[in-house]
Amino acid sequence: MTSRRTETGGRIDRFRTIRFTFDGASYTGHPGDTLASALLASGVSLFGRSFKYHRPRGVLTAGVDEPNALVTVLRGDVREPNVPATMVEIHDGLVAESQNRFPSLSWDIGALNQLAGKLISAGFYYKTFMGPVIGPLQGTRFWMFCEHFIRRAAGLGRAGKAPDTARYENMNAFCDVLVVGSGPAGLMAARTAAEAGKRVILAELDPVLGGSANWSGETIGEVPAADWAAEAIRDLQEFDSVRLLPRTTVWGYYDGNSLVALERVGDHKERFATDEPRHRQWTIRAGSVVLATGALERPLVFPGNDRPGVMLASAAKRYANEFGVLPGDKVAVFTNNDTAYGAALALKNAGARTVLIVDVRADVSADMRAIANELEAELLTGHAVVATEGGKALSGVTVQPFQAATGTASGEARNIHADGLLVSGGWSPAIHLASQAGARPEWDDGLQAFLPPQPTRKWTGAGAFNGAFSTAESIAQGVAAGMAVSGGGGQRFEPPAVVTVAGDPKPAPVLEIRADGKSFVDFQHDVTADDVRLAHREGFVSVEHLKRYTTLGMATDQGKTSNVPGLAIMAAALGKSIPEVGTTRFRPPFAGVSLGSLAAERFGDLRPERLTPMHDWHVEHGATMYSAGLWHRPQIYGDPGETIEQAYVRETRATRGSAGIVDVSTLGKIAVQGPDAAEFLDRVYTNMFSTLPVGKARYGLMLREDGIAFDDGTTWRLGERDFLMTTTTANAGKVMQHLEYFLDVIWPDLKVAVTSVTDQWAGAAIGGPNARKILQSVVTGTPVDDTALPFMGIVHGEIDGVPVMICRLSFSGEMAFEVYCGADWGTHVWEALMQAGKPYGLVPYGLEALGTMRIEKGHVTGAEIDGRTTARDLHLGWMLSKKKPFIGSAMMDREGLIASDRLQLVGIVALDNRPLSGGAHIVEELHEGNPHGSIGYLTACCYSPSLGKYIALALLEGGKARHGKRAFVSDPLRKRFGPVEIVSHHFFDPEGTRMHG
Amino acid sequence: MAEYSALALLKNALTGNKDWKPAWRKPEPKAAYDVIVIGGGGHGLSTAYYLAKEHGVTNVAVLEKGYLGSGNVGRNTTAVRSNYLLPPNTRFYEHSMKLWENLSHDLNYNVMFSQRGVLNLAHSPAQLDDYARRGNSMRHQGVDAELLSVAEISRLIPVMDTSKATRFPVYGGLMQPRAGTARHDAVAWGYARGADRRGVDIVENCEVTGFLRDGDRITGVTTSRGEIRAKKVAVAVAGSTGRVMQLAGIDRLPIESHVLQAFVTESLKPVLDTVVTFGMGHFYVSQSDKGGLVYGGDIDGYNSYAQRGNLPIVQEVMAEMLALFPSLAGVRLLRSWGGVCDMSMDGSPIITTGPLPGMYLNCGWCYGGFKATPASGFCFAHTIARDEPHELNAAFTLDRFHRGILIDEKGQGATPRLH
Amino acid sequence: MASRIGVERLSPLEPVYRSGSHGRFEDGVEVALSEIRPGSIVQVTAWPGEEQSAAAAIRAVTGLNMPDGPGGGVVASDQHAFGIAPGKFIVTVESEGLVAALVNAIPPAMGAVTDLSHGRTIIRIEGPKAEWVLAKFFAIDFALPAFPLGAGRSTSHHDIFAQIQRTGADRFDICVFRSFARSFWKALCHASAEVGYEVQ
Amino acid sequence: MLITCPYCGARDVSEFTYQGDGNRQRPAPNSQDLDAWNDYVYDRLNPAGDHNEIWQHSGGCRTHIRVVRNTLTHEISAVQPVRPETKPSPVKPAGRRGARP
Repeated sequence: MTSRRTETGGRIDRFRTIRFTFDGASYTGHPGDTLASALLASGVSLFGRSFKYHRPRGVLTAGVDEPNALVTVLRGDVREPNVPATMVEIHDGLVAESQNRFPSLSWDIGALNQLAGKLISAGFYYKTFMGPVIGPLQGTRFWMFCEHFIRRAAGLGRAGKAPDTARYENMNAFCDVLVVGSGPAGLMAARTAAEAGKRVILAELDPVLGGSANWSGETIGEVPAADWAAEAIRDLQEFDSVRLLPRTTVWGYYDGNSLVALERVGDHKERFATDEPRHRQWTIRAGSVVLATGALERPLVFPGNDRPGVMLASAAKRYANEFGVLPGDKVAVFTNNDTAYGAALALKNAGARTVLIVDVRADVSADMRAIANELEAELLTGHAVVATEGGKALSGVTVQPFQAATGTASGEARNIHADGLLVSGGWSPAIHLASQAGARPEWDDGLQAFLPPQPTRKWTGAGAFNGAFSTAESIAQGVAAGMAVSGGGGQRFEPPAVVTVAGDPKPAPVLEIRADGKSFVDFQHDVTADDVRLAHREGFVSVEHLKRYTTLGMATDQGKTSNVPGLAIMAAALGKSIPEVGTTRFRPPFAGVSLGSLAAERFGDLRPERLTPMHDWHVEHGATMYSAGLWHRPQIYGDPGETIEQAYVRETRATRGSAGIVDVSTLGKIAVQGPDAAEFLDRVYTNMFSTLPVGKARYGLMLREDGIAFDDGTTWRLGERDFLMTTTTANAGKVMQHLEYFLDVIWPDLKVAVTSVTDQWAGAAIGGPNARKILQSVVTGTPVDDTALPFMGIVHGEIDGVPVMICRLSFSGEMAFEVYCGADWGTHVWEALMQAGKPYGLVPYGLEALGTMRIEKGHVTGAEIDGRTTARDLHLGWMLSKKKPFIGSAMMDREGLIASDRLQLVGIVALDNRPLSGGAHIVEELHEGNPHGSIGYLTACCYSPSLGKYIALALLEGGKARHGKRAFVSDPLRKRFGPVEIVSHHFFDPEGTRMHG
Repeated sequence: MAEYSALALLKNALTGNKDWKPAWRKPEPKAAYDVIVIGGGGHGLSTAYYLAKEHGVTNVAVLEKGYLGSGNVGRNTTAVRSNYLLPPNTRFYEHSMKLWENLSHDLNYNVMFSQRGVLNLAHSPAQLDDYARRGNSMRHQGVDAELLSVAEISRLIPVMDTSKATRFPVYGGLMQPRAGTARHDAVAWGYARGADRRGVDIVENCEVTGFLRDGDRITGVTTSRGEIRAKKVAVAVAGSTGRVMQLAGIDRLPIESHVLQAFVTESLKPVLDTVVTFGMGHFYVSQSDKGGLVYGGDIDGYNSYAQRGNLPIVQEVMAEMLALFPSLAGVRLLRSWGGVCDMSMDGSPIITTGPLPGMYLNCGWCYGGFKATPASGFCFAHTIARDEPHELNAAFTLDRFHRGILIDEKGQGATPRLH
Repeated sequence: MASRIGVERLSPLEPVYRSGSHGRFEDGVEVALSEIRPGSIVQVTAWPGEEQSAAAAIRAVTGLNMPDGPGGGVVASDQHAFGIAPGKFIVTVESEGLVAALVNAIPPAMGAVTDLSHGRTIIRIEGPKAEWVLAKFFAIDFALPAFPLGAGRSTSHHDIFAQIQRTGADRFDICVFRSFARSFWKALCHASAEVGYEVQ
Repeated sequence: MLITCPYCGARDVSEFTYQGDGNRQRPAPNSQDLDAWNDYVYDRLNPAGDHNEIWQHSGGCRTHIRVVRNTLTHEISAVQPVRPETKPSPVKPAGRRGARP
């Protein structure tokens, strides 16, 4: 391959050489090169294969709009697919691969698809693959058989399986003015706002700020534009109140002027710097925004327009001026407007020859003729390119006279040798962010482009974004925008003089040349002009139908080059104007955004862990920790070799036999304080709390407004106006919000403060026949006997020097006490209790034993208070006070909530003495092969050491009436079937003699 | 109109694809119909289709404000499943599943229903039991369901992190093998073509601006294209229910409209052959035939008709995605969009006669509308044609909220954003 | 830390609190992280209309002269306070026993006093990159003009609720729930690594 | 989306919990009017346009606020505390000049 690097020029650092590989072959380039420019410089013309037809493709653009040259970048085993080569900065050791080809880029078997041509036109898959109506392939089978192969043929790059080890971060920023785009307009806007004292962020998606100034070849203020831009950037750097963000794509414009920008911090580095993120996601809350995002050039649609070597004119100019790379030695130009002439001039200055200019316009201005003369190029006005030649690189073009009226070419065809074709179909302002912000673009007939409308949010536009395609105009608009967002403040700059190539950006209204052959509109997705017409023929004529039916604009480039040409073809087919056909509403993101950068610090750390004060003790003492919501709780403290069941049975036996202790710090705890606290609790709970004496606790039940059970727990009256409410672990947050809502919105007259004190207290529940003895041996400052500490009583004392609060209540059914102390002392008190319990064989127990003991007692938890059950379903009807209204009291007696066939809580005993599983169903008659007739399901189950049986709690239709009846457990998922007896949910010590002592 | 087939494709390819005809006509609306269906989305179109096919009611117009399928039928994440806990839901969605299984043939339109399975991941033994309860509920209703072990899941989805080292390790999962995905737009287009072939008028760009009434009775509609009378007016405009019902003077319903965002990555070679949901949050993902990972999570959580969401949900969904697929951090989000969901007060839909005489209402689909498309139309057509609900939608009444006969899968009560 | 009670209080950060320099400190340490272990953290709630009296009571007990207005706060050498919500203040002092003193000073008719001394963990970040690191977590403007010295903000980072007070030109005290403290500390260290950090 | 909490100033929507239609009237606690209760619990105004709604600043000061927000554009035209007696002025930083964004 021949080098296409120019001898001089460009903004690359020719003194340094970078080595990288593409498809396993080694290449070199220079700092400042993109992968695309470096490969082009090395003579590479073939970059990728298209999606459907696997056609060979080169580079069409020099930027974020690239549809063709997609590669996969590898860092070790970590793969990043679908990166435009135009957006990859090369670095030493860069490894890139082409995609969507097998076995190789040059010889791709998928290219056979081209033979199928018209058979696989737009939407073909809707019309076939339905398969036979009868036989083994009926239903969906035939389609799924075909789909298997279609899926493998489709898709672009391959994702890897190696976990990505890079860091991704989020950053919140606030500014008065966010300027998007750092071309001349953006630079001037930023400068003006900065001068006015505003906090400014200037974001630029390219590595170097300056935008078109870096490659326009113009002179601004008597110096080369790039130097002018560099000077402007240096000036901006002087301001403390300005942040410059190169390599940063602003991709989302959300409500409240919140914009999101992806900064590629590390991609251009050989190695990511230690602890530095690869990508940083900026969430920017901007007072106002200046959109100076420029414009994107459009290709023309003609047969063979996808041949490698066909390139946008502006891209060719950029490769020449910015990278010192020539897209060809002998190039042709095909255009509908003047700007391509300037590109040809730039190429001439860089050393390429333009042999031919094909212009669809019947006539062109004297200025353009002069340029053609200067180029020594043949100028064919009123002509069009109707074919291109070459395999994996362009070798020539065919031109024919063009009839503007019909959009077709006819007459004498000529073949002309060229190894590059520069095309220009005019320019589309990059209005994506404005569209995201909710504005509907407006069509401009002169520019043949959608322009941004009046802002609906706090943004203003400047430069080519506004359709102002000259640099002088852009600079003036940038200054004006900067002043506008500064509230008219700031000084007005004297705009510098701009020396540029003459030319009118207004194109002829021609985007397609109708001739035989595949003319591509959406290059990546292989959507042709004929596909658009087929969509029209089949009635898919609205913009959205066109997109969805043909997949036009749905590729990784999101239609940046194809949108307007596609609309133009549809408009012509309909005989309507482009704005009558409509436009697409752009949505985030403007360009692809790494998932890692959106997950940011949560990548690898989805949710924080909540740890109890005794967490480390549990872990050190062999607890298997169990993730319960965000909390970590001991499941069992297993001995070596024990199964889970063996461990919890041992823990349960030890507790019921002598004493056990469990960490209950995760229970929600809410301080309810104030003169109206008791009144408030009366309204919140179904039962009465105003009658609760100080120093006592009471079990309470809350309903939702709709009368369904919500949460339960004990609430302790610590003082006349001071309550400590406990909630279930899972519902702590919801209960808190529930209370706050009522206090703020419904009963603002109540003087009550609610504060989460869950984390203030460490809680240990110690229970069992010897629990009191253990406490007696360790608690000082208060007796804990039955008189001082009756059931539901509360005392204050000390354990080993730490103040504690002890409430005698029981979840396990044993004589039990909840010992609360300041969280920082939790482990100290826990250890003191363990020490004191040693003579009694005190065991720590986990959630499994806790669950076992509560099942034996028939106590309910979230498994039964599941948001569908009522108090009565759970046999808690006795708690519904008739003396007062409470939340839910008005709604709880509706017909649906008192129906006799509701699911009610019962106990279940396995009669075959085999384990039961949570989630098994209960049936009256067993049908293993064809399970049906479920009357309810198990909510919790265990082996009950106290009963010596496998038992469960269940919610069964009309449950209570079934006590004493036989039924069957039916668990087809786990193939567990067998007889059970339906019993009361109070399995163990129903009179509560053990806990009352 | 010509049948679609491989042969037809070949024939047309040979003639340059010049002979294909519009998939449905673009008729001018007539002055009167037997039935007007407001809403040219999936449910409206399927309703019209089944009115014609099952009940012989063909003098039907479907009125669509914008382009056909412009609402949620073209904005969802395409999952089709019937893995519900509560029998009224299980039965209804299973009927839908059965219709899905023959839909491409029925419509002579490939809706690409791909029964690749839906797998709900469980992240604790308790959650696995919870899923087992649902799976067993399905099995007792004759619906397919299986529990998968971690090893089985790991084999099925090698790209997923099933190690114990993660914040929320996978303990197993509930699989419905017959569930899967379908090509959402094709469903709308297939039903439209099917209804059109049976004589239904599908009128696009026809916005209903008011209702014609005779006393309480609804007798037709006023539209941007004139007055149209009808014996029966059916409303199937999920996402816009509040707006349309307000035109009939009903401004309070047990519904809030919320925006739900959906996302798709760039095209990848196949990495995910099934639909997966994450159990420690709200996240679901599948890979389209084109190769993009299609996924979503929670609704944004506030009333909206804007079809655009905000950033917090975007970030939450991506974080959940990477919790399952840590190797995909470098893969890029390509597109996002928003749809407007009718969030009902118990998370289940409404298909009913009324609430006014001459009117029929189909709404409240929450997240679940797409997979319901066939059964919703099937049941709604029955309800319209017979003036009484089909047994499958008998429970989906409007008055069930007031009566307390709720169908609350998630047990969240009247907090729509949590369903 | 020894206390009046005489029993050491165990920090939730204990096993992960590693003194020394970490992260990319070769180029300089740009933030210092530490845990502040005050004797008392107390929340005061004033009933509507009693805000001024409650502020006066806090002043009488602590000497802290609470400024008026939302988010306003005051910093003295060993004690801080700021308004976390309408009628709600959080008061942090070196010594134990603040809750009892405030209960005496604030009668039930004026408001309520809630002891959070064990329930909250205060993490301090200090240094030229403190704002930069915190901006990774919290969507609030940390710039000095927007967040003046002494002022406080109630905010959150996903599941972690935080009350943040600016206690110096480049110093912030972040008050988080104790059960989340270790997770937050680890995340904060991780985020600080980029700029080099020292744990004191 | 940003919501300007009357107490804390403009904050990201992620700090807030939506509590829905702010027009609903809870019947008196001992009211037996089931229709009124049903209306309150189940029926919502759901306008396309300005909507009077309640939010809680749950990730901040935890107070509830009344917000008038347009459901078509998400634009917020009014915010006030739910409790009538708390009317703090919004946080207004003195000046931002010189601060790095």
